[in-house]
Amino acid sequence: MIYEVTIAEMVYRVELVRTEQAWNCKLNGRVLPIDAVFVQEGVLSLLLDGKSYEVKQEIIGAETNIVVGHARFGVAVRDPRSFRSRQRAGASEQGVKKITAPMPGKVVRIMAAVGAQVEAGQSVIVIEAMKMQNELKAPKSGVLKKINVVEGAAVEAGQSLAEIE
Amino acid sequence: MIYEVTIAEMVYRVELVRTEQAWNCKLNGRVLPIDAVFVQEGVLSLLLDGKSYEVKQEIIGAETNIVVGHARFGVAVRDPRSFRSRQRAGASEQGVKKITAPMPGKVVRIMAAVGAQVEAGQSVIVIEAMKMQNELKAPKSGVLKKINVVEGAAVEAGQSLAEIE
Amino acid sequence: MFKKVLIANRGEIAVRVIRACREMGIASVAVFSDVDRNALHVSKADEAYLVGPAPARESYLNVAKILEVAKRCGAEAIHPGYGFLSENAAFARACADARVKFIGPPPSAMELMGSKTRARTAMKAAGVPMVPGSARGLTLAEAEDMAASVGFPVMIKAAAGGGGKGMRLVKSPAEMKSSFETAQSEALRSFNDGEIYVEKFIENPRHIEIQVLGDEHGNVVFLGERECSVQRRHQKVIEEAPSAVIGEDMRQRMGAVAVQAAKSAGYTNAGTIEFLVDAQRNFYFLEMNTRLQVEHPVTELVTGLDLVHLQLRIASGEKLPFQQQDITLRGHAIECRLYAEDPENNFFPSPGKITKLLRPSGPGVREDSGVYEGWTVPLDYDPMLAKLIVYAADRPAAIARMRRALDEYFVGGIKTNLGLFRRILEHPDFVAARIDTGFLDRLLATKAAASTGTESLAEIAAVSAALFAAASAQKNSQNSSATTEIAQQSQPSAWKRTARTEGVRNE
Amino acid sequence: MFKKVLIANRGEIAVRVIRACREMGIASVAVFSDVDRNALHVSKADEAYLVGPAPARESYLNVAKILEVAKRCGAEAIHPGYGFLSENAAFARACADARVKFIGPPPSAMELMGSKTRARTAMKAAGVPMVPGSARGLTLAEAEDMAASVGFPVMIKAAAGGGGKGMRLVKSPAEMKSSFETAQSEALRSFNDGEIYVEKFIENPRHIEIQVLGDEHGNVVFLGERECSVQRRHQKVIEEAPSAVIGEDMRQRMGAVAVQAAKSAGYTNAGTIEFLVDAQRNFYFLEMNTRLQVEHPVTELVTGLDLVHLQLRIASGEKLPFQQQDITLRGHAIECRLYAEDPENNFFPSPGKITKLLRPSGPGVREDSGVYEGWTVPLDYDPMLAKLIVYAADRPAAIARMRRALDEYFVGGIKTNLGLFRRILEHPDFVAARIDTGFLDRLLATKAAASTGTESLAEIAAVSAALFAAASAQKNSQNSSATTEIAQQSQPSAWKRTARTEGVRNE
Repeated sequence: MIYEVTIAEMVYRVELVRTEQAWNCKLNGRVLPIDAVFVQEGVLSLLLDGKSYEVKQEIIGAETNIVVGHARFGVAVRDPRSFRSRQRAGASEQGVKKITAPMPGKVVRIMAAVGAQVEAGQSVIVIEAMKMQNELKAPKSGVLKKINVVEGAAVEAGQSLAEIE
Repeated sequence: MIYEVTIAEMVYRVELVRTEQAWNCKLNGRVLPIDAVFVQEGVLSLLLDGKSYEVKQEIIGAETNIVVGHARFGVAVRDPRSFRSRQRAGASEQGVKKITAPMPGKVVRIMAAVGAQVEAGQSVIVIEAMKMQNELKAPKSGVLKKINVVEGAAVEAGQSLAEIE
Repeated sequence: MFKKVLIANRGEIAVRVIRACREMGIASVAVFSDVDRNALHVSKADEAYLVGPAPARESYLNVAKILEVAKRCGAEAIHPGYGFLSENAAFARACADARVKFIGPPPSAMELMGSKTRARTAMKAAGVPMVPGSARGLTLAEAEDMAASVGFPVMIKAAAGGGGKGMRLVKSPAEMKSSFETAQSEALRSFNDGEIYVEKFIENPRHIEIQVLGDEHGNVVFLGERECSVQRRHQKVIEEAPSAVIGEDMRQRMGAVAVQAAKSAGYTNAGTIEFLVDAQRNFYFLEMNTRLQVEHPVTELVTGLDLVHLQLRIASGEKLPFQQQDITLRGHAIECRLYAEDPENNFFPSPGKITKLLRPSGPGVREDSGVYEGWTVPLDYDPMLAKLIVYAADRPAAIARMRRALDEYFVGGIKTNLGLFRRILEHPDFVAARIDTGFLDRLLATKAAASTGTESLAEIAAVSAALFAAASAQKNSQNSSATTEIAQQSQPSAWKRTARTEGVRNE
Repeated sequence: MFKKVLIANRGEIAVRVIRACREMGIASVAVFSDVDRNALHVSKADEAYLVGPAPARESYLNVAKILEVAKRCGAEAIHPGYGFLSENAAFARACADARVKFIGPPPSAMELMGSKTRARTAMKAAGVPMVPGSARGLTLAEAEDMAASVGFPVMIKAAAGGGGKGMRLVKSPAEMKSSFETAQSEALRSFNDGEIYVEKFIENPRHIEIQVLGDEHGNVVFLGERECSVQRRHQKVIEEAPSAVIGEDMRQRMGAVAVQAAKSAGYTNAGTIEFLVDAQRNFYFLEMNTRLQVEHPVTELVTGLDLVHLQLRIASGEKLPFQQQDITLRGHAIECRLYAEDPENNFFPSPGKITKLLRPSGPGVREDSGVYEGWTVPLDYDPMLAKLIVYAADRPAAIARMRRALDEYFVGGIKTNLGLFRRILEHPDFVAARIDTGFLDRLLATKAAASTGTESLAEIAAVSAALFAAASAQKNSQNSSATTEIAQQSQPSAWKRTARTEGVRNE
């Protein structure tokens, strides 16, 4: 299997082959002699050149982080052959960006109408949880193409609320 | 659903009906106004007449215990309509009793041959783990009908090692 | 001693009190709202009763309902925890009328300390050092004279205020009028009480508080201080005991003042006197909290005492089992408050399902938690999940131990402020104990520096991310049936779904 | 201080030492056998190396391999933990030859204390009180004279003995000859050393030990005592500090003797002198353990010190950071050793997969564990899983707290001795501290009395069992696909399988 993992704008190409009990791994073409074991759901014990890493996978809404020791990395994993990935890839090329709910809450205000021109960083939707309001801003400048919620609606973490093109 | 639960030779007849969010429960024909929630895998929060019980299900090999507070009860649950249960029931009526491994280990000695007459409490099979040996005894007097393992074999907890009729 | 106690609270403090009851052979009664049926305090208690829907005012603040439950189940006393009804004198009176013992001070003491100006007057009379300023409400004209006499900068405060509302910093006479009026209108809006007073402004003070404990036979002792200067918007984030800047002599002086203050207020049970300490180590009365504090564990660890056990014994009429000279401090304790909030997103609350929980343990580590793996943190209440407290022989060892414990702590599925603590614990000013109430806001204003060696770890993270993806892809191909089955449970992301499948395999 | 330390052990003590290294900024190196790749100490360490197959003699006792790893990874010191190589003087010498610091006493002291008779001779010379008897190996004739002079009953012991092997109780002269000969042949078989000596038999003694700590500059202190009388077949099950029967005067006398003993043996680092205490509170030297003890946490909790930190500092050449008069005991601590063994089946070990793990926490609770949920306990090693230690202001409070913590502890999938602890903690003799080394065997000889109120709970258990069955049956019908998928994983019982399905839903 081949994956493209993006961390802080850096893309890592990881090739993995499952053998009997182990994984063969190449990172950007270079062989890494890893010894990887999934010890618990979402917890990986990784040995490499004698170093031991306890790695945790953190999934919050639409976002995935990998925690190594006390360092946390936001990651995006892309399988070039997977349909969903191609779609996503395509989407980002076409420049459609979603506004997703960072956590569960209630939509209290929608500050722009479909078709409106919005600037990057402009507040588009306000959601509330635990008595605190949070303004969700446009990730890019463009036209507000879609709004998937109405005021008063309850939303889940990671739910797509609007799309900007 | 109707279950017959045996605890220390006592048989409890439990009738359960799943409604919208709750369970309706009858114990030996008497209605119990329970409020039951599965809070974690194998952990049940049960409210009855205001009392709160944290109940844990303990499965070790072939044995199931229910832990309420710090009291532990060995239970056998039988669904009169279930095929497996009928089989089991049938079996016990015919008086076939199994010797099962209480924990993983290695068979170090088999002390009786198939067809031999054994007395209740007589040692039949010896298994070893962590440098300790454990003699597994006949649960009843009768004829050693089957032996499913050979000396030196590794066995799993709960594995059936022999049958006595 | 009581046979049955109702805990009018939820979360970690409810569990904390339930544990104390269990240890003392007291039956514990939990109350819960509609959204808390699955909460930890419900299954840990001996009894549990629904008291209303999610909104606190209809459940955890529902005095009539809670007292009705207490009467029905035969509870002899109510522990209010902190927050909710804990500082509500009317509730304490209602308990007395219902002949249920309120585990806390008498209502009179709660009322006295509940009003900033009345408290100031009383404390001044008791000889407690005050920030120079007025002890009562002022008109604008009076406020201007007062400011002139104590000297600018000054703080304008609402008598009924709290949590920073109705407060204004005034640097010069010119700003006085507008600030006074905005503060007054804000106070009217927030507390329906426009009473305003003026205090000299203390620059970059420390927040240091003294724990007091009084029985109902006139004995009051203090249990040392807590350093609570690491705050964000008047909310404590990290507390420790003892304070690195308080010597034995200053401790005794502050303690004597605190005991005097409590006695003059007719105070009983556990309480805390908060002080501001300026750069010259002068200390000034800030306010008194008439309840158990969130941060009480750090005092327990350095004194070896259990404050909740003592609260229950005092409320049941027992005398304090020790005298002041029996109380000694040993070692150093630090507490971190774990919140379901996102430090990278303006500390916005992050309720939701806790999909994974790895908890620290081992030497010197205490976790007081109100959550468990698989539980969904409701949107309706304070986002505090748990408190992580460590003990060690001295402050540097305690800091090192807290860092170790934080590395072991992992909460999956929701955002928490875990990452923030490491930033604080590694900051040279915190390590050197150069902290004041402005420390954390200054730290947050600076961008987080990437921890050292992170670069080399990015490759490990990349490989790991691919491994997680590969492992779950493999599972999917092997048992798409299971995947679809699990998919029915409306997991927000494919990642989460595959993690599930992983889980089935790993169990 | 060292920059990198190798831990030549596994399980909870390896994790314990790794945590100390983390707190002190020392890189930790784990070693593991083929069956321990998934063990907790491997993922918690900074580095980890395979040292051989499952059998300990080929891995955790493989001196050459472990030293090779130490050299390769650049470890400056090795912490042996307890058991395995911890009391192996040859290993300590091999470390010295390899210029790797052995964290423990000098080999000479290990050898001296390793021989019962040499130790007796040395301790006698140092003025340490001895059980009346011979300090050296005896012939049968000499043994008979010695027995006559000290008076029957007497114990016959193998000089090289341990763990009860080569020991015989002799009640009368008539039994002498046969007992002597069986003991001798057993000793020859077990230790390849037939040396036999004779001691007066102390009836129902207490086992009380003194913790000593010596630096490499001639300073030795003692850290109070531990009461370890609750034993099964010479294996400690529950330990506490302080002992309920030791007053300050006796503590000082025992401590002085222990310090004297350690000094005379040229002892350094952490060690323990074990004493037998008879009904008249006379104490007699039993033996010295030249390593960290399993039960060291109870001493840490009452002294406020960290013994592993101190071991590392001492081994790196530092002076003791305190003197005898700085050491004070506060409160009471109790430890329970959690084993994967079945008390209802002759304590047979019960390895296997830990399918569920609920861990106690909160005030005064410490858990030192080497396991995690989902891990499979291997068949190959000691079945200790974890240690549960509690602290409270006094012994009754500590007992109550331990009971509370035990109620919170749950280990699913394998048998453990958790249930036994409650029996002990509720026993009137334990509560009254009327314990001696025969206490537990006497308790185990009596049938477990059903805990009170159990009857009423049976109905709850019955209903719950049905609910678990119904819930899983429902899941099965809803998604037999998932069930079959999960069934592939060879779960022993339908119950377990359905519990899994339940799990998928609950996650």
